[in-house]
Amino acid sequence: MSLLNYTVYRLAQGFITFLGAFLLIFLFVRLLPGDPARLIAGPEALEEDIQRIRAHLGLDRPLYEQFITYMASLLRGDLGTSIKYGTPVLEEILARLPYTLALAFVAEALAVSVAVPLGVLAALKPRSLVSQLVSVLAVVGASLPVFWTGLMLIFIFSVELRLLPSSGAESPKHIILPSATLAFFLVGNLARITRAAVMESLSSNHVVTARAKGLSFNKILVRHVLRNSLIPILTVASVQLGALLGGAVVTETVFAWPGIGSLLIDSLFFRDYPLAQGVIMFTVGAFILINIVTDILYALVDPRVREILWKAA
Amino acid sequence: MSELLKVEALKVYYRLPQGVVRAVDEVSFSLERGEVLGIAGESGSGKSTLAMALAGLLRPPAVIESGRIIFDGLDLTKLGEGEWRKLRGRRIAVIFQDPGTYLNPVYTSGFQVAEVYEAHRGGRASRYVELVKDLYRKVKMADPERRVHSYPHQMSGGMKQRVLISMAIAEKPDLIIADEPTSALDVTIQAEIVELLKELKSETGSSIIFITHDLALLLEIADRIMIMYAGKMAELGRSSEIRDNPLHPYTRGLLSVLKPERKQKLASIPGSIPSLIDPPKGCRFHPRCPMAMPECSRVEPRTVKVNGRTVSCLLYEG
Amino acid sequence: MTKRIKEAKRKRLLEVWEAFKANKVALAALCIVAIVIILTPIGSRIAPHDPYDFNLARARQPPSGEHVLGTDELGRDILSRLLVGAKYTVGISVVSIVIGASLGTLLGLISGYKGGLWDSLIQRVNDVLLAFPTILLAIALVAFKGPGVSSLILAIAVSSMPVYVRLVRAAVLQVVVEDYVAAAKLLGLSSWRIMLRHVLPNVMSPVIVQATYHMGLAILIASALGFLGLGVPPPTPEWGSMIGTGKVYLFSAPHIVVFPGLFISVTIIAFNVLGDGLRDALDPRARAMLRRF
Amino acid sequence: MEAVVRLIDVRKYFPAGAGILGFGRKYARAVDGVSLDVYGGEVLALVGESGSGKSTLGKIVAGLLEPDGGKVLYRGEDLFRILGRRDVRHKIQAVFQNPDSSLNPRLTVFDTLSEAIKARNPKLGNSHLLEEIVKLLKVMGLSEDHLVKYPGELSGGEKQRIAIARALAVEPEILVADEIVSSVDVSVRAHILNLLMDLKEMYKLTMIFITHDMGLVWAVADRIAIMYTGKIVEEGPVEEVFKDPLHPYTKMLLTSSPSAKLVGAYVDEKFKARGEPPSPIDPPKGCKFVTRCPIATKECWTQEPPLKPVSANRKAACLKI
Amino acid sequence: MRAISRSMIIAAVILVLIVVLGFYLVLKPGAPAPVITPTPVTTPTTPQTPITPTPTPTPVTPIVSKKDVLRVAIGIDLDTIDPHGQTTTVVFNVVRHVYETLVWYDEKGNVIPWLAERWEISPDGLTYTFYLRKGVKFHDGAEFDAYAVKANVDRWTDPTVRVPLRGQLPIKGAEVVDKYTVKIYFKEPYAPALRAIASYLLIASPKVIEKFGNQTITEAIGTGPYKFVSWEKGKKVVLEANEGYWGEKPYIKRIEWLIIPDATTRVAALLAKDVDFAYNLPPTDIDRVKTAGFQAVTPLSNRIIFIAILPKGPLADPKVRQALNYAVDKQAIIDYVLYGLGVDTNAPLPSHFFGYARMTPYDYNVEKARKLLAEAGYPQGFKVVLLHPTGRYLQDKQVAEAVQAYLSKIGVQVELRTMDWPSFVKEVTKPLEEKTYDMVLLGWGPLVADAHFTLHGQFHSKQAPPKGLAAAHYSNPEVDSLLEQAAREVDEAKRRELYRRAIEIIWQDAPWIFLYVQKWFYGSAANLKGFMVYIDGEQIFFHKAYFD
Repeated sequence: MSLLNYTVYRLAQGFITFLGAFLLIFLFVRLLPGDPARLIAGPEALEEDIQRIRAHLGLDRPLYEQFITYMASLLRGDLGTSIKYGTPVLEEILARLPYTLALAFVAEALAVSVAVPLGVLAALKPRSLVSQLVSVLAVVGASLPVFWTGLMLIFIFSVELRLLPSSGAESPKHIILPSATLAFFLVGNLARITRAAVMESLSSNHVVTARAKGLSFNKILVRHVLRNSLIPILTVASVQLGALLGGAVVTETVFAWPGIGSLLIDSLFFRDYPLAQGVIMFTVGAFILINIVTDILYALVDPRVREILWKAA
Repeated sequence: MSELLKVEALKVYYRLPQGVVRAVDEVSFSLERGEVLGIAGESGSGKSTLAMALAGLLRPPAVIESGRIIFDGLDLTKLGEGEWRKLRGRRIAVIFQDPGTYLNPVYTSGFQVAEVYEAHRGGRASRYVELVKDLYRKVKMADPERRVHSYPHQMSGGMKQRVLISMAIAEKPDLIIADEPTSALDVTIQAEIVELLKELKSETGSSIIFITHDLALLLEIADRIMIMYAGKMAELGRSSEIRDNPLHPYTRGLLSVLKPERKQKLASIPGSIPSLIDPPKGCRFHPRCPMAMPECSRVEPRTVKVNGRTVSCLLYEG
Repeated sequence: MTKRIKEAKRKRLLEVWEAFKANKVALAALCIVAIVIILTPIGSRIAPHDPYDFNLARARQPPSGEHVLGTDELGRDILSRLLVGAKYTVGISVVSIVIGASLGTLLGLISGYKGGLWDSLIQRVNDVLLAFPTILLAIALVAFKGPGVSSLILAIAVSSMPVYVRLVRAAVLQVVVEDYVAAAKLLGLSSWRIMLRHVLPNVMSPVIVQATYHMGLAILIASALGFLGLGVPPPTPEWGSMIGTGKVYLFSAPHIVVFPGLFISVTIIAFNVLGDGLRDALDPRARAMLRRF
Repeated sequence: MEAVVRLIDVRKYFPAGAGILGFGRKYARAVDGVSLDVYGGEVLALVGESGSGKSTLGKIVAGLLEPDGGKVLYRGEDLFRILGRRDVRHKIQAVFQNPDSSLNPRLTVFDTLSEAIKARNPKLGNSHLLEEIVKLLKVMGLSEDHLVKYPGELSGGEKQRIAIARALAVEPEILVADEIVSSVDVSVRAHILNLLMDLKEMYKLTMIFITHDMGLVWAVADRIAIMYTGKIVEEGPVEEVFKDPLHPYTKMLLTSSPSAKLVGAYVDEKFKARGEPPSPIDPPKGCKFVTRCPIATKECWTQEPPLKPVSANRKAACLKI
Repeated sequence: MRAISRSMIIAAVILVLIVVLGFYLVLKPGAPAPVITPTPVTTPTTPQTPITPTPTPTPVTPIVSKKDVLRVAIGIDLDTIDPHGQTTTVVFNVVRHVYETLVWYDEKGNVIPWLAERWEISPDGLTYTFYLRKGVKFHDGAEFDAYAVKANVDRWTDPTVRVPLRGQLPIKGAEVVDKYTVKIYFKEPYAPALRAIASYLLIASPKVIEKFGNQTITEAIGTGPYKFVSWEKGKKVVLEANEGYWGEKPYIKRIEWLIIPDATTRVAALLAKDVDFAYNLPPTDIDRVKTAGFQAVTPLSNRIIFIAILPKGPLADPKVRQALNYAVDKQAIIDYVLYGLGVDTNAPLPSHFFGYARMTPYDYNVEKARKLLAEAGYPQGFKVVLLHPTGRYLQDKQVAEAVQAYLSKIGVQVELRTMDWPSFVKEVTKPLEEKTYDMVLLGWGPLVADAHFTLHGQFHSKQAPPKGLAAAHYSNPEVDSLLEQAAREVDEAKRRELYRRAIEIIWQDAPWIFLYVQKWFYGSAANLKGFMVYIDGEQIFFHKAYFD
């Protein structure tokens, strides 16, 4: 089975998952108590105004009818119109998407570039200070609430030191603090996984073979240890990335970063059904896609996995 | 014939929190150039630890406690990792037991063989493709042109073992340590590999230390055989002597299992292999020995020469 | 004889304990976890003040002899609130993870052991759940049931479940090929009996370890939901919601949020370290290696 | 002698690799049309190298795997029809190769054995249960002390003995022993094999002894069936096959095997081992052994030899006979 | 593999301690958590003058701003820039720099001419004739005239256009008299008509109206002092000075409205000087903002905060409701929970509203409360459920907790029920018989500072849920009739009297626990001058602002 076949197969499978999730999302979002019409008009609005808005949005019709209408427009490639903004949902998502992508990738890249060297060092010297630092980072980083870290960084680097902007997304400088906040949360776990993977590789038999050949330490490390440790590192990094693509809600809120996560929260708290559905569908889709891409990456990294995956398919 | 290797009173211990494991305890032997020395022993006899010690591949918590390993005049126990690196793969090569796990799954077999050349001749591994193909032909690999590009998981166990053998003989080493090289293989494949090793040995003149639990196999290929039990040498002698006239009760037990009478009760060795953290006092074999004497549980037997043969058993002392 | 067998079983637990005990850090973590758990029943008895007793005149006082960790925005004693709050925080994480882990384990067991249609069905549903954002789940539950301990528990339980389904299924697939499972089939045992007696106990170690890690995560999720206003309603002194509420005082009266934060962090760290320790102690490979010699 | 178990053209294919969504799927033919009779009270050795399908066949006989084609008859009835009946289920038991896998690591020896005894006799009271278990242990040459032990505290040999005890606890008629000593240290092997032979007499067992070790076959088996790539290539009494093998593969096997050599079996340098077995997914058209056979001729490549009687009690599948 | 060792836990503990102490030290305010001295608040006896903390100085020399760009932090993103789709105060605030209205307010809250130079009201109160300012141009060059006004009115009344607050300005249509005269007709007499026109009828360019028809307008073209430049969703809105403005030209060339949802981050952004002005800061940081040398702007809002009491169970008894009012120390809540950001008003509406009348205060008096409860037959108290939103009003959760604590002192056990805003609104709009709570914390802040919007919206029986949001389900035919009369009464003095009578009845009936009128807290750079706080306290105008 070829890579292409496999990809097609996985996409088909992912699509089924997506459809299931889609139905669930629709129901969940629509069944949330709350009336967008009243939210639009504000609490002080008059009942007649609210009813007019409700009719305008088609919210006075039965749920199944709304579902059919929504599906029909979806089939035409139309994600609907945001209740809050009155603009196409797709437009709203696309406006936020670059920010989410940028934050997710920068944060993950930062986390990986710190965590992998740390993890490797820790694995090579399991009793050393670095190793212990990794353990400490792992637990501390993962146990401090993100808003704490975020606000702390803002106050140190923006308010006290005036080195970096506190919030917003106007220049490349603006991405430093939010991505550092996320990376701080991610780095420990990633480093711990790296350390475990490298230690496992180090103790594997093919490394003994490599030593028996008389290969130099560096070559053994790069070729026979790191390369073989890639899969667990990839797995964790991609799971993290998938979660980040769904929007780092708290970080985005703290740093006023205009990404998907804050859009989701906004739309949910506004009961902006089409927008919320659109965002969640995007999130879920990104999650599923990331999983597929990861599996394909595995196949590229490890020829064994290639065969196992393809057989499973 | 001249002496290539001399092991003197080698002790390899594992220092664990639970206690000290005396995996190899006062083992001495020597090896001539061009000789095949078989080392036979069951699990826990220390034979694999011995192999790793000879190749300088011991890893903590295993350490050489004392003793010397003289290889061509060089004391291997005193070498640093840098000196070892120059030695390994070039003068001392190892063939491992389970070819599946001893090959890196993410590289082609050819690349991994070529790494031996890269390590000792420099340059990039890819330069040595042709040499690897020659090696593959030498080890009678089917379809060498294609196999250099195959990944380990695409090859059968026999093929993988041939890959490991190619690595071992690439630089025509003086000593090949073969640690259970055929145990994971079917008998027909095993027969072929053994045949191949014999051929290669006569071609390169390498000495081989052939380690296995399969005494029957050793009887076919080894010039001399050392029997190990619980970290100790039990007996060392020529293959034919061991086969026809074993001295140590343990060797006798083993042989009787190997040569069963048709539909008769097998001669059995009662009990099981002892713990190496807390081995039996005196002779380590005495709790299972059919010929044990009272003093066997107190006195540790010395290694003695009997008619030019070597054995560690109180039966032959004094 | 039966007594001896009981003894043997105790000895086996003891062996895990010995392996665990050797790890001093994990032991310390266990102590912290134990203290936190002991607090759940007795927290309200040892609290120096009434955790609900407000007095605006002494609001936001920094730590003092009278109020060791200071007072909160309504003048309530923070230490007392933390001591009493342990039962909510620990209760929520323990109960939710126990529910999530047991449900997930059961489904994973069926999925892995039965295979075929069961497997496909469970896996597809699991994929959907896995892809489903926790936040939406939480908001929906809070919206339906109102915010509170039970919504929080349900949200965390449901969102943590898929991990266990995957974990257990993978472990089951390794166990079902073991010969003792075949032997059990040969004895004519029912598949439920085989699943519960021969498969389940042999896949529990990773579940226990994962659950320990998850306890910490559950506390974090609870506090994140508190941040978004979806946590436990006041005046319940749940630690996560204490941070959530206290967040606005981070700069004006930091002790209001720092101490709950410290309690949470230390507890999470303890759970994590405990998880590491358990993993090492329960790892049959590690113990078997020690026994081999 | 009466055949207790009859295999008639049994086939078992495993999916191997796939096309898209199940189309164009390929299969590995693990067992490919095996017909074999197992007679009451005999020890039938099933010999072959890895991938020959001998273990799969063993699992089929034990009722653990349902064949994709053909029939397994137990005393004339379709085994897989009547397997739901406890008394039938208990008639056929099996012990496997890997001692580390044979016992549930979470159960004490007592738990393991009492479960087996209760499976046979659910109403047994506690005191009788213990009695039965102790009896079983004695037979196995183990002491009561073993009852409170977990598998992790037992040696490989002890584990295999417990596994055998478990199988015998339900008083089977047929025992499938799949490589039961190959993972056990040589010095312990003899003890288990002796025990097995005693038990065979004691319990009037019919045994299917699956192994790759010719020395063991010589020691314990009455009859031998040799498998190659999912098929039986030769079948006959052990002495006759060892001294005078018919099939070239049998000859190669005996020639290659050091342990066969030690018991003085047939050796012919002409049948020195060469080549590797073909892939079970894509085997050659004619005789499966043709790729390695030193005496193969043209028709061997196209014509598949059937397993046919050569003498009263011997069969072989070779065109050259 | 032993991942952890003894020294690790030491390192871990040290690190945690460092992090935590770091927090503590860095964040510790100058004096650690001082007990706040309450801001003295004098309860005004007359309609309060709107607060303008930085009154516009009359410049002696022409004003030149030292900086051309003003950066303002707001908490929510705009939802729409459609002039007729506006609902949210902050968004109104932003777009009103672009759009203008026919009339506006002065700083005292009086209606003043703006795009209309003067106006006449027909005696029946149905027709308003506006005489328009000449020479005013829209940003796209279109001329402002009667046709433009009619186009806007037509759009406002067009049922196919989404105009959420149409009911607040119940106009029938417009008629062009001549190029600079326009008549606007109302469906029925509507007392707050002018204020509603000033608040809602934003005038957009007729070209834009033509272009978008009944679709949402996404190009903001008005006549205001600033032109709309760009809107990056979730990020910022940029306005630029309108050089052709008909009035006094703005001093600041460019305003960037940055969307920063988290209040604490807005404080940080202000302190870090990333922004010059920040909206709606958390009261908890008021000292920090002041001590760091920034202006703390704390105007009074239109929003009254109260706890509506449902007329059921013990709460159906007015004595009980009065008791609850006596049991809560409002001043203490204002001082300690709100950091002084509230005003006790002693009426069911803010004191600066038209129609305000001061009543005898319900003082904090636990004894009296207990006595009243006993008189009503509940000496032991009872249990109630209090519903409250979170994050909607200043310190809402804390206020609810404080009320809970106060009521517990007279034996009324309060169970708090928190909800996110949409669920909360849904719950409040349920009919009385479906409600599972007894009291609800709510705020009511009409855009127009007129008693009608507060009293009619909260106490007219027809506004009871599910039709309206009169959360207390208050029903009193006399009050209904007074309010209806007042809504039609054009004579201001008579209106005032009608409202006073209604207020008296309501105050005695105590359908609420009357809490306070909320103040806003804005932070501003010390040198930002000249910005104007709108009458409702929720909008800030920067067209006369400059950096000193």
